[in-house]
Amino acid sequence: MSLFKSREALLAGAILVLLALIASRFPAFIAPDNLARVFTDTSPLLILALGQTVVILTRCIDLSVAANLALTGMVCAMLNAAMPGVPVVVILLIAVTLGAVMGMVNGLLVWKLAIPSIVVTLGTMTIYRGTIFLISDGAWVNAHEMSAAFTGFPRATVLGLPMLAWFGILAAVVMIVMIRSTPLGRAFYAVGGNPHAAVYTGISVGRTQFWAFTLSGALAGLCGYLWVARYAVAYVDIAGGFELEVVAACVIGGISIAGGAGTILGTILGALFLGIVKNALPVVDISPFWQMAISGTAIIVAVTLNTRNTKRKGRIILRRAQEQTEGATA
Amino acid sequence: KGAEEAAAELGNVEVIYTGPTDTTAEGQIEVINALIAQQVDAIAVSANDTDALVPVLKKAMQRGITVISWDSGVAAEGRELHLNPSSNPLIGNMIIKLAADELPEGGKVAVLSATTTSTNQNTWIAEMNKVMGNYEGIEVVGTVYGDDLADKSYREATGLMQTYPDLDAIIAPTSVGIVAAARAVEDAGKVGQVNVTGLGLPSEMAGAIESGASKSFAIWNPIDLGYSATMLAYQLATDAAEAAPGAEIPMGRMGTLTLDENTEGAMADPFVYDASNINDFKDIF
Amino acid sequence: MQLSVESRQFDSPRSDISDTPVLALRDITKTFPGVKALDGVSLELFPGQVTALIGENGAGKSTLVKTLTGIYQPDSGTIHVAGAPVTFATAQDASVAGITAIHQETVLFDELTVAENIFIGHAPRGRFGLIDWKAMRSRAAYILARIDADLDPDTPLRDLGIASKHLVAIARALSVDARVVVMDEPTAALSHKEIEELYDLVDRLKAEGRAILFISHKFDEVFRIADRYTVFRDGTHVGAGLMADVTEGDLVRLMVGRDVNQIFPERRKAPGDDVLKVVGYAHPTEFENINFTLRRGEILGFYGLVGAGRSEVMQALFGITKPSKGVTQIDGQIKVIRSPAEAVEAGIVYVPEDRGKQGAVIGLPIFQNVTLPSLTQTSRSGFLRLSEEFALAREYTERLDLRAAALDQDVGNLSGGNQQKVVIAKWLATKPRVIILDEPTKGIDIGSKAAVHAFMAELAAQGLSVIMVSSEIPEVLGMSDRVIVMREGLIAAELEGDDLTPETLVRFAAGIGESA
Amino acid sequence: MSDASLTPRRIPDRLHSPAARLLGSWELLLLVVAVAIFIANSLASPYFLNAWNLSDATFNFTEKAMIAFAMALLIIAGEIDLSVASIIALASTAMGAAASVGVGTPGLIVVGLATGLACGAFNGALVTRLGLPSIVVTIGTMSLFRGISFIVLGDGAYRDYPSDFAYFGQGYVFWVISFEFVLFAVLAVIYYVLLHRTNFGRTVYAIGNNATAAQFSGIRVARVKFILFLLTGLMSGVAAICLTSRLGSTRPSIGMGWELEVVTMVVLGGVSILGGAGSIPGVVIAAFVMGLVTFGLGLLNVPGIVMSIFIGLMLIGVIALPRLWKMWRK
Ligand SMILES: Nc1ncnc2c1ncn2[C@@H]1O[C@H](COP(=O)(O)OP(=O)(O)OP(=O)(O)O)[C@@H](O)[C@H]1O
Ligand SMILES: Nc1ncnc2c1ncn2[C@@H]1O[C@H](COP(=O)(O)OP(=O)(O)OP(=O)(O)O)[C@@H](O)[C@H]1O
Ligand SMILES: [Mg+2]
Ligand SMILES: [Mg+2]
Repeated sequence: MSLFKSREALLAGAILVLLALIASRFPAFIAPDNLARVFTDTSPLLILALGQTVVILTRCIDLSVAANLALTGMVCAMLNAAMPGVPVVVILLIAVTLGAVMGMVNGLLVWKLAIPSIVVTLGTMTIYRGTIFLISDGAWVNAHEMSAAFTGFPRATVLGLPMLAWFGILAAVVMIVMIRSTPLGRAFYAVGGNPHAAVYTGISVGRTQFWAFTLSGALAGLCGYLWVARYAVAYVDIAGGFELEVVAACVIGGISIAGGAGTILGTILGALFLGIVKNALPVVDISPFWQMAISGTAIIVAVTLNTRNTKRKGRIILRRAQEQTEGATA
Repeated sequence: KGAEEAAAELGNVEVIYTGPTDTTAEGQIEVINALIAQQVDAIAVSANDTDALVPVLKKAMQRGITVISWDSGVAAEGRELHLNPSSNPLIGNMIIKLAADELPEGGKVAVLSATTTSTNQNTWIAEMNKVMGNYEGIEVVGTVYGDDLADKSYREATGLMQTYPDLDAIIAPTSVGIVAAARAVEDAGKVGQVNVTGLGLPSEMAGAIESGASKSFAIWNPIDLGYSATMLAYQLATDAAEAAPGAEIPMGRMGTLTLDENTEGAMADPFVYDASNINDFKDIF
Repeated sequence: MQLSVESRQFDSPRSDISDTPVLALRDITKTFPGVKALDGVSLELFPGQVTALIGENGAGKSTLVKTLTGIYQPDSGTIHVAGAPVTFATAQDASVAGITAIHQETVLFDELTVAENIFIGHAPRGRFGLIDWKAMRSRAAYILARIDADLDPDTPLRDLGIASKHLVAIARALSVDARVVVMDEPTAALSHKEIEELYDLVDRLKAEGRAILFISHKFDEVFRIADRYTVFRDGTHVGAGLMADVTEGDLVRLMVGRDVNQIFPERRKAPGDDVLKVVGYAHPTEFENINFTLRRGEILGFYGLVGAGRSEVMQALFGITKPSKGVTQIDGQIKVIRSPAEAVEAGIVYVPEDRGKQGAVIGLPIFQNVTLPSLTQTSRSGFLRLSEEFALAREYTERLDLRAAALDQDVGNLSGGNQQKVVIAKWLATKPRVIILDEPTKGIDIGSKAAVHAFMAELAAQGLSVIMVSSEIPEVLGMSDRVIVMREGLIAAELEGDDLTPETLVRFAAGIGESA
Repeated sequence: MSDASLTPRRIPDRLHSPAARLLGSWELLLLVVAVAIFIANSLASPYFLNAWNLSDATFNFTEKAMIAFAMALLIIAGEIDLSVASIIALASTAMGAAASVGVGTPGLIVVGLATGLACGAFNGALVTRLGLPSIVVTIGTMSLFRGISFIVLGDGAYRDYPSDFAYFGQGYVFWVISFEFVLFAVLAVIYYVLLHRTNFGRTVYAIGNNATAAQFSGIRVARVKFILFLLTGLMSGVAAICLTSRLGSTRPSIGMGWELEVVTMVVLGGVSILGGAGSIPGVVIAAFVMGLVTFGLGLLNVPGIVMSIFIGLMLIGVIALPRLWKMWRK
């Protein structure tokens, strides 16, 4: 437990240092309403990262999230353009359902055919993306074709925060409860930590992974609508390459790519970290050509620190060492 | 769309419209190779990269295929002529003028470009900087790149407004960027303070004009562009015309194209859209 | 019931057992690619009785356990619980039917807490169907207390030693109110004291009227606690009956189909010069002040309770971990060993305790496992020569009496004992000077065990020096020339000759009669 | 059941005859697919069976395949390198910088290869020295390497390569046989021998199946993995030379997105993404399959995005169909 705490504490510390550094160059960045804006901007990343976390916990990876988001987004946009009268709630439902179905396709391939997830999602990633082209014929759906309710929803503010941010918070809370206190949530850890043993406890590895993908897909679908509505445009390439950023957020948050280890809190912090970096770079007057190198370095440094922190130091057998550690914790 | 119109007019032309998986030069090369293999008569390309396509296009020309570039150009040795939608100095001047017209007392403007490698963007921005002297009191405070991604452009535009709280205008000579910038201005509640302008399509910008985030913007007619490119390719492929500096090549209803010393020519002047005319065009392109 | 001719004599002629079997398996067949693991076997378990299931490595015992706990589905045959036919699609189904098991492999989760490991799959639920953590903790504490395990339910499992993990596995089996408790080699990782506690537990479970299936290779255990026996050989049922009616010799003969000499091999004790000298090994948390010498042709036993740090010392010697202090000398020369590769070059090889993870390269064929450290021997200037590889692999695997369908079979398809033989063969093929065997006969059947013992003696006789880490007192006494006893990361004693008795071993290992 | 156990049992060398193993092999299945695609292409397009056109088509895969060979070894050993495309960018940038100060063709080759090796060494050191998961490390270096390219080049380009430098990407060795194709063939043979005929290749398989047991068998696991990262970097350098020569210029976006295509090629070639299994002939055939599909569809003027659907379907289908077939028969 202490390891976990310290890992997240480290990351939280890093975020504070980062904010301090940014503030030293650009004080307005840490103004509360700007931080709220950064959080809102980070929400899609956060929501996707939460879904990805569950998938990674089960020793899988979902590279199709961005394509799923884009396809769902396009469907929602086209639906709205064709039938402006359809209420947003229905569109939300359709988005989540469609996303979940695409997640289920991944999940079924992983579960029933035992194809490694990276292969499955590499394949569905291109298939989903290509499908957008097929349904839209490469055309854009633009702001003026969307209804005001459609584009206004994620930006409507409730208690001072836009809906988009509330969705981020809601997703985080639901996931924390789900991971901590439902059998499925614990099964994610079991399946990723020791898939062999999971079978012995009556947990079906494949079925659990299936649900992980479904969840990830549903959240990607949700983001699909939110994204398209927020930027008021839908086209084939939206959120291109976003999947790697999502994985990066999880990894920075300490989710072990080997499965079975990590916390939702870590993911939240990881997503925030990346979100702050992304939002800060444009304002701290760093040449745009440096951005890529900086985010790459951030990923490497973060994962180095994370791994350092969790490295095993060997067993404690000697009585002397035992007393020392007990003294330290007492 | 315009290409088909031209094909119909010419009668004996078949248009193949195709594109690569992604917006990379390598992908375009694969497509061009496939076109060469089909022994097409002419290739009209809007390039992702000025230089990278040169070898493969040279190969195409060696095999007797007419090659022209349009919109985003290819280096001179890789094509017979290049069709600019409009003259680069004209566009450079236009985008800054659109911003300056709304700022009689001068002010700060920033540029939101597409990718760092897009040739046409960079040319326009360079041309714009050349004529800056004509616009007294207008100061270009920075250039950022949104990579033609909606989310990144949005974030960059937001960043600009924060870095320069007294920013007066954002110039985005890219259709993705201008939409995202307008969106960012609306979300930041700065409609009226920051004017978004640049190059965009009426269909995509109708919302921004309506909200007031953008007062005006410019664009040429993409249908005309496709039409002209097809016409030019036809003229060259049938040897009815030859691409040489100074040559004048007819483009059907679009008049004639006059080539400069780089065998480039401009189609027409960009057209300005604002609240007064946007509704007439937003459903066309 | 399908019986072979020779086993019929052991079948109980009496039919006066009044109670009906609570669990009955009939004509179960289970095949894996290339192996018929179970071939029409049957088994009955009775309430309040312990049935011992015995058989050589690979006889199909664990496969049967997995079949009756829903992990494998049989190809044919039926399972009856209290007379009614059932099918188990998952482990949960079996658990609901009242069948629980301590499996041979540790089936636990390092990242979860002790309490969760006990309850995963059937955690107590509270409001909205959410997991009731409080109830889970208190119930875990209750079960742990019941088996005298001094563990905090909130500790993450990864902080526990292997013995404690085993206690968690036992607690897990007890967390289900089961009619049938299966124990697949439950004592393999336990120390003397813990084994005694386990016996008590079995007695209690018996008294509560539960049926117990007990799998073990240790005959003393079987005779101590079992009421009945069932013997498998090569996936077939070769006999069953009451323990009271058989002798150890009978069972052995049933198991292997022949007589086996269980006496440890006769050894001429003529230790030669010092070969290996370990001086002042120390590690920040694992061990300290480790000094010993190993002579030519000697078998040096390392005894200690599980978790005493013997494996850690051996792994340091083999270059896996780095001791913070100390030197290794071979033939008086100081050798720096920073990696297993350097250890192998220096002539030190190590047969690890955890053969699935550290010993055999599962996924590679048998012959490639054997030749892995000897590739320079079987290749020419870096290029492979398959014929030489097969020759080398054949030589050593056949000497160890490996049971395999072919040399290009995946080691993963072998039983545990046979995997161990492949690992030993791998090292013998490098012609080492010092071989370290960490629990070499753990989970190995009696026939193979004798072969391993004979082989160890032969190696020593040929001048190889052997270090044998073992937790089995008879083995330590029977095989070693000298024994080092470790306790809590320190050398507690070095025993030789007349000092070497079961009592001294236990006394030094447990630290009895000393101030700690 | 007999007393044969008294004497050591004779264990046969092999369970199945070589012919039987070939019949059930992935490579054969792929070969059938490749031939089928070839026939389909020649039926679908009159332009397909033309020596020059086929020669042009090889450029669609030769460079990617060169990287794929090294990547295959790396993936078999249980690691992955997602930074290969970025290594191309960095190596190409380095060559461009060297060319702009007048370095000749031999010097450029040295620069390209050295940059590839250096990047490989950087990845390798992070993975083997610090024990970080390679998928994460190389997601980081993927941004970092290309980021450096962006810092150096910005929106500029290098285009003044010596004229004889064009040979590597545009030269022909004999008639329609391009230099790249010859290099591809030579490398295929070299990698075949390395993986299937040497001790080194054997250790690669051992590490991929069980790195711990391999280490416990005296294999220098870290060193082998490091070498594999070096090789992958080196091959990215080779690909950078060919691609740069073929394009005749360098921009930071060169080779963008190739990492996933290379991985797709390797996986389609039957290499287990989980490590431990796969073969070079499989990768070679997969390279042809991908080249043939993209070229064949290109001839039919199928847009690239739709083409990628085919690749995605093939990736999943080629793995899924045999499994479905097995399930069907049961
Ligand atoms: N998953 C599997 N795949 C293929 N073969 C298997 C599998 N599991 C077991 N086997 C084979 O089935 C046979 C029976 O194995 P099992 O593990 O049941 O033996 P066991 O009696 O428990 O042996 P031990 O005493 O060594 O534990 C062996 O030949 C083994 O190689
Ligand atoms: N909590 C743990 N963390 C890490 N490794 C462990 C842990 N528990 C056991 N191991 C490893 O598992 C193996 C077996 O552990 P075991 O409890 O037998 O300890 P040991 O020190 O090997 O005991 P002994 O001294 O009796 O051989 C050893 O290799 C040990 O390093
Ligand atoms: Mg067993
Ligand atoms: Mg041990």
